[in-house]
Amino acid sequence: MTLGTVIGFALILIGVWGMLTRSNLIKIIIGFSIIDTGIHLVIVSIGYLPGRTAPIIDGAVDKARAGLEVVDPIPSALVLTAIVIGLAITALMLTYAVGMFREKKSLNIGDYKELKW
Amino acid sequence: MANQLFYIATAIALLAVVVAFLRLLKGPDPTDRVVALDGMTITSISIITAAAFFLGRVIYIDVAMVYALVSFLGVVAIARFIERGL
Amino acid sequence: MQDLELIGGLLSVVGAVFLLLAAIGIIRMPDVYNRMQAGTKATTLGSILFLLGIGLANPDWLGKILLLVLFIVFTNPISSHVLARAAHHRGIPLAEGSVRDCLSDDEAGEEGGCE
Amino acid sequence: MSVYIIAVFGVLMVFAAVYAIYSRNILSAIIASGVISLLASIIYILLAAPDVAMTEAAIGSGLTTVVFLLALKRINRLRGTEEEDVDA
Repeated sequence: MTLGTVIGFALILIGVWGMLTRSNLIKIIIGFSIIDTGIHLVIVSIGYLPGRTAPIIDGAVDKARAGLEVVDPIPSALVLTAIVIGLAITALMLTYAVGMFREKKSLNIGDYKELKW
Repeated sequence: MANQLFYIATAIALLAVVVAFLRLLKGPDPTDRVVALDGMTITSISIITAAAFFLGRVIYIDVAMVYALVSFLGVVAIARFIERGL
Repeated sequence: MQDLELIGGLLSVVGAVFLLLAAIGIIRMPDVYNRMQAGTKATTLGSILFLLGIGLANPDWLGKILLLVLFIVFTNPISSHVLARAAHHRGIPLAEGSVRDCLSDDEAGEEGGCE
Repeated sequence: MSVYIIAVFGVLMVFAAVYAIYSRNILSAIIASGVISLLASIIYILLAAPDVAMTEAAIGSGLTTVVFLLALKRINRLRGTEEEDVDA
């Protein structure tokens, strides 16, 4: 559906804006998670076909005509994997944020000028 | 006739979500925002069940159950963080 | 069967009105504790009526809907209680016109009065 | 009907995202990002993907919020204060 694509791209733009303009490390990670949600919304709404139902075969779906009644299940499966990987990336970024705070006692990104520490 | 009644009920519930969302934007303290989040999720469970009724699939009610459990755990986690730091 | 659907629809509309009243209470009440009363008690009643209305209109789903109602009845008061304790611990003041703070009295070791 | 529900929740999601970026209180921003995930899971149901909705509600809203709160607790303990307000 087109509306879902529009909302997803709006979320991606807001997340990019947040990542570029904020200076707090945790705010940057929150912006990343907003981008993540937007991308998932875009992929799922690309796979949606109007007037069809969920690809789970139970009493409500005729088995013989299932190919004509359900939506595309591949984008759902891809997004299912991407959500879990997004959680892992968020946890890794937070671990780095805690480590950087332990080193310099500051969450401001402008205080970190070295290339390694 | 009965279907129109369900449409009216869903529209009123949508309005309730929007009104509770205003408190989430406005609330002076994080506790106010968690109260607004709690009200929004309980109303959203009703909207999910109504969507399951309109679309005719019983499988969507399972999503409502997971939604209720997870929102309860999230509210308890945030409240414990406010009280004594998780 | 048609009558049952009509009763279910009316019940759902009544529940949705309760949900709307709860949302208005969340935005109009003066402090956190009053908002918590409006946002938890009224939403519990409203969502129970809404879900039972859908269950009456579609009797095959009544088992799962009763399970969902039972779940809401068990978990919603607990989250309200935990939130109220957290707000009290944080030191948010009561609204003007409040007469009694029983939790502070209990922590101060005062006897009697609050049941 | 489902088009209207998607439109309303999409507008709410955009407002919650802007608030999460703008807010000066970190705890409020974390709550707002949890609200974004919860509203996204309703949109996934209406886009006929209930499995994605279940996973998003469990992981995106519950587990991500808990991970953020754990990191915030670590940082507050290192700082030595109990407040969660951090200047943006």
